[in-house]
Amino acid sequence: MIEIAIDKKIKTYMGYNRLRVEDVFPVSSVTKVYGPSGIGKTTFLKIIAGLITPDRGIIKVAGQTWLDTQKKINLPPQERKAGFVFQDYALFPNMTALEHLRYATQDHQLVSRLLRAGKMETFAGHRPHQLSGGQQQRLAILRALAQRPKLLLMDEAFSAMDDELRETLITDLKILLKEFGTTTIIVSHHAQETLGFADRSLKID
Amino acid sequence: MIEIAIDKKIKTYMGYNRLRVEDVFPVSSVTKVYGPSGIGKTTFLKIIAGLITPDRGIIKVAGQTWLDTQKKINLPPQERKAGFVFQDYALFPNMTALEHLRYATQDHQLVSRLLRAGKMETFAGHRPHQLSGGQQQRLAILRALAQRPKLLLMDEAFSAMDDELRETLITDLKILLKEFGTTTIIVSHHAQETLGFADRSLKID
Amino acid sequence: MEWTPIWLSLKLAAITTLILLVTGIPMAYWLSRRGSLLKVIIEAILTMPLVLPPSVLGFYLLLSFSPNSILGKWLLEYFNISLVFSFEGLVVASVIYSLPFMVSPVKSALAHLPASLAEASYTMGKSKFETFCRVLLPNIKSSLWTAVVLTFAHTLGEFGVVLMIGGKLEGVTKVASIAIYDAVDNNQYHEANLYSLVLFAITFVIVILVFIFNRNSLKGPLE
Amino acid sequence: MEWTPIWLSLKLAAITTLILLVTGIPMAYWLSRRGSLLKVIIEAILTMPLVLPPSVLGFYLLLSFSPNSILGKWLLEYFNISLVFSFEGLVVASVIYSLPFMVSPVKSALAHLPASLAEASYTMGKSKFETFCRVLLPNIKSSLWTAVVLTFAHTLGEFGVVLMIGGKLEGVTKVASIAIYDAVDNNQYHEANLYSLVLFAITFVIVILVFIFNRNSLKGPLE
Amino acid sequence: RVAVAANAQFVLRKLAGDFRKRTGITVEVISGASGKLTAQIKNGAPYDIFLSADMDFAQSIYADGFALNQPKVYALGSLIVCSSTGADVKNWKSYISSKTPGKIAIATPKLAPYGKAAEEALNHYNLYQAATGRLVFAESISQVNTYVLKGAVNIGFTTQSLVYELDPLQQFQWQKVDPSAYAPIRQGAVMLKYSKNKNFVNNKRFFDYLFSAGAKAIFKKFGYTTT
Ligand SMILES: Nc1ncnc2c1ncn2[C@@H]1O[C@H](COP(=O)(O)OP(=O)(O)OP(=O)(O)O)[C@@H](O)[C@H]1O
Ligand SMILES: Nc1ncnc2c1ncn2[C@@H]1O[C@H](COP(=O)(O)OP(=O)(O)OP(=O)(O)O)[C@@H](O)[C@H]1O
Ligand SMILES: [Mg+2]
Ligand SMILES: [Mg+2]
Repeated sequence: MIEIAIDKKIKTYMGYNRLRVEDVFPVSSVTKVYGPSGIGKTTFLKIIAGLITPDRGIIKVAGQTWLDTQKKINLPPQERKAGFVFQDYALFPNMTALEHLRYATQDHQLVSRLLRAGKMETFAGHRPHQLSGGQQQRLAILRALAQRPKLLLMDEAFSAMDDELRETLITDLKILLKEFGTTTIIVSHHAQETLGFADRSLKID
Repeated sequence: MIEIAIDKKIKTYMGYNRLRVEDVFPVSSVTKVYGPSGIGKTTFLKIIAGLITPDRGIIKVAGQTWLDTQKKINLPPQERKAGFVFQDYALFPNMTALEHLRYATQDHQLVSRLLRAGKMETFAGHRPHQLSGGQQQRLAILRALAQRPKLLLMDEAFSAMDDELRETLITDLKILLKEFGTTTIIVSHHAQETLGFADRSLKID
Repeated sequence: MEWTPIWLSLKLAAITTLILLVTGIPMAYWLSRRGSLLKVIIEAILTMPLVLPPSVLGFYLLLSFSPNSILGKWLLEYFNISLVFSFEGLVVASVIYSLPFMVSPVKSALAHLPASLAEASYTMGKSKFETFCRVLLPNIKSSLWTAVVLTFAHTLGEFGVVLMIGGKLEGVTKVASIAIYDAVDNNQYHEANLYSLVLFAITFVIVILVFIFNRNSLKGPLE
Repeated sequence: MEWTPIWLSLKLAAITTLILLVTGIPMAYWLSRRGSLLKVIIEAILTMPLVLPPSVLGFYLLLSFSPNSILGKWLLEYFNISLVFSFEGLVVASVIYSLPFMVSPVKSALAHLPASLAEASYTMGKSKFETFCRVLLPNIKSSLWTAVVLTFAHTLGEFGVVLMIGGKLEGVTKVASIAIYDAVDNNQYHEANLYSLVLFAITFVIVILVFIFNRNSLKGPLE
Repeated sequence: RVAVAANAQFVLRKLAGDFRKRTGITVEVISGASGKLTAQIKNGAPYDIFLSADMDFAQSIYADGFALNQPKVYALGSLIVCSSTGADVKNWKSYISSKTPGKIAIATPKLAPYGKAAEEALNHYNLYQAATGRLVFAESISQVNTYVLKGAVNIGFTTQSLVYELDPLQQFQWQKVDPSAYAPIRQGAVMLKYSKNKNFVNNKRFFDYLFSAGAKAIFKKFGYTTT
């Protein structure tokens, strides 16, 4: 079970905006997060992963406290090891697709399974700039999964895929996520995108 | 009227793929281009803009020949001036949103109109890394429009926006595109995304 | 201690840096575009002056600029310019010697920029030149300033080349580095320390200002 | 012409470059992270040795390393190391003198990298060190090679500092740059040319190889 | 403008001062290694008079047609052994032969006449063998001075004129080397072709002054012998 309660002022050019979220995410659930553009969805995911520190808040994952601003606990991202699919992918320009996965895990069998699930076998030797948008996005998802994360944070992770590709990928993902016992939080704009994937939802505004 | 007939071998790590497209796009039309991920949609748009040269082909825009591989005509991108919304935005890290638009046009009135249409007024002073994903995407669209292009090429230009935002933006876009007499080609994965925007479609495979 | 050598040094360093900004940056741009092996060779050649001890480089420059040489004679006859024992000569020599410090860092930084930045600008109808000035250069500001600081400092400290083709002419080619060297040579350690300190202080202030200016132009975090 | 000076020079340049790779790159990383004004000041101080004429820098190093000085005495007593008139001394001096050529370009390149690369690696549980080695450094390869080439070439050509604290000991501190200088000063131009050519040829080949290697690691276009 | 070998620059400044008192003419002194100055003169350096540290460089300038006159000896230098670290320079020969660890600085024999003289002196007393391994070669006589004065070496061979340039507070011991142990260090002067361009009369006056009784007195005062 993952408990989150955070509060952060977001500076914009014209004053401040307040990002306030409180929720409890059951183990192995897939939660869809939505809300208007620029409200702070990406910021929310980054706070969970430990990349941004909120002004106030508590994050507890499976009994372990990741963040407690009052008790001054703040685990660094390395100890949280949340799988993160960045909105802009954040792939490593120097690595081929295969090297991305090998960087995340030593498990060669998992690597081949992931490549197959993402239909990326033939692109294993490509660097990010040699991949199409959709291929890059799939690689970002596979990389996040490769570390068998307890918590998977996906930021608009299906936006560059067509319906068919997404649906087959989701089928494979669900198997993997169940196997790993991963709790997933996915930011998505399109209702349709997470159909058959998310089992709960959270609105930020 | 825009006539396009191109043929290009796309190198993949495991041999070659053939990208072949032939179509005629009426003036002021909005054509949706779709097809599986990695098939060459982005490549197709870049060929039209003059950023990639095909092995063989002809591109004629409003009577002017942009490309004719047989006659060795190949206008550089600067002379084609196609408005291009890149799949990864390709925003300039050094410029604020306002500076992006000012870089594209001297017309201050148009700039304010665009900022308003994209709901970006309050973010005019932000640099790309200070913008959310959806804000960046809107800025990329506004920048492409700012030069009053005869031809607008949009690569997944609405993927980071929610339905509501997209619909209001499309309403404003249509007015501008009609005013400029722009012919639009938009790559999109989601049928819903271009609803009420595209009036014809082209499948690549 | 006299101020003329310090002033001459600063002038020399400033002019050299300026010339290298104007010539070295286009060169860096050209070298950063993919090209034939020729570019690699040219880049290697630019680095070669560094390999020679400065006074030896100065000696070869002296031979090629001297009125006895073809080049020297030609310059003298047609332009009435002498590059030996003149301030102009020091500038030319410093430019040759410091060239790689301007070109290399800028070139590498340009090579690291994503191609899509320039492409986006081209589709907006912007020329290569305008794209370079308004999109590419501003995005490698930090490397640019680094190059400027290295070039400037290196020219200030330059001594062997300058000594050889300049010859310590009071107010013309006797720059601060030579004055310091002379002072040490003459056992006038106090004077040498004084010169060094002044040169340090001035450069330190310039460099700090450049770095602070540069730092503020770097990206900030979300907070 | 003898080969010992050439060999010594190459050894000195290689060792200096190696030491600077090991020490300069972490320093560049540290400087590239945002920080207090202190970092700016430290960076400026690193640049300062450049501003002095090398032989004067050599003079100050001589003062601080000589067996009369506190540092020199201490080194001699506790480690039995003398940094004057020894190869070790040349290495220390070259490291100090060439430091900015290694640190500055690498630092700037690191500053230009998007923050998201490191962030992505951190969320994968990778330490800062592993992230730096496997993600950040490989993505600034071009700047890294530039820094290596500049440092190497600059150390080869170094002469003033080496002359001052080296003492021209055959096979110990008489490096190629000094041999060339002596030859020129002694009117043995033929010998000087020979040395210069050999030094050129060797460095040219090394630099070309580095550049070709580096070029192939750069991104290719769609074609 | 007078170009002068580094070892004689101090005395030349004194001479220039004296000359100015007598005639009101200012002399610009440019010092450097003789070899470097020679290369510069042959490539168009704007110098009027050249005072070399030996005869060879002056001779080569004359031979290549850059001088107006045969080189004339303006002074003979004398070699001293000195130390600022308290070494026993009075008995420098036994100091060297006893193989105590301290370093010994001499100027590079190939480049500097004082270095050559020092080498000759060491050979004369059969000390060269004992000194090898402790010998440190300086670029010029000035650098020997720096090494000695800053204690980087224990003893050094340099020009006697150094003694008269020193700060009196400096701890310093010196001992003349017997002139019979080395060939005389003859320093030659030439008037350069360039001097005809401007102020030839003044240039000539200074050149003649160098050989006058007044100048000789000053040379003597700074440890040179004159002919
Ligand atoms: N470095 C920064 N400096 C200032 N403001 C910033 C910075 N980064 C983000 N912001 C602002 O913070 C707000 C929240 O951004 P965030 O990326 O979390 O939005 P989002 O909900 O993910 O939006 P989208 O759906 O468009 O991706 C935005 O309004 C953005 O402009
Ligand atoms: N530099 C390159 N080197 C080799 N192959 C490349 C390079 N760039 C792209 N490709 C390949 O070319 C193919 C077409 O890419 P393109 O980006 O045009 O696809 P796309 O139709 O836009 O896909 P998506 O919908 O995923 O964005 C892809 O399979 C990609 O792997
Ligand atoms: Mg977002
Ligand atoms: Mg695409």
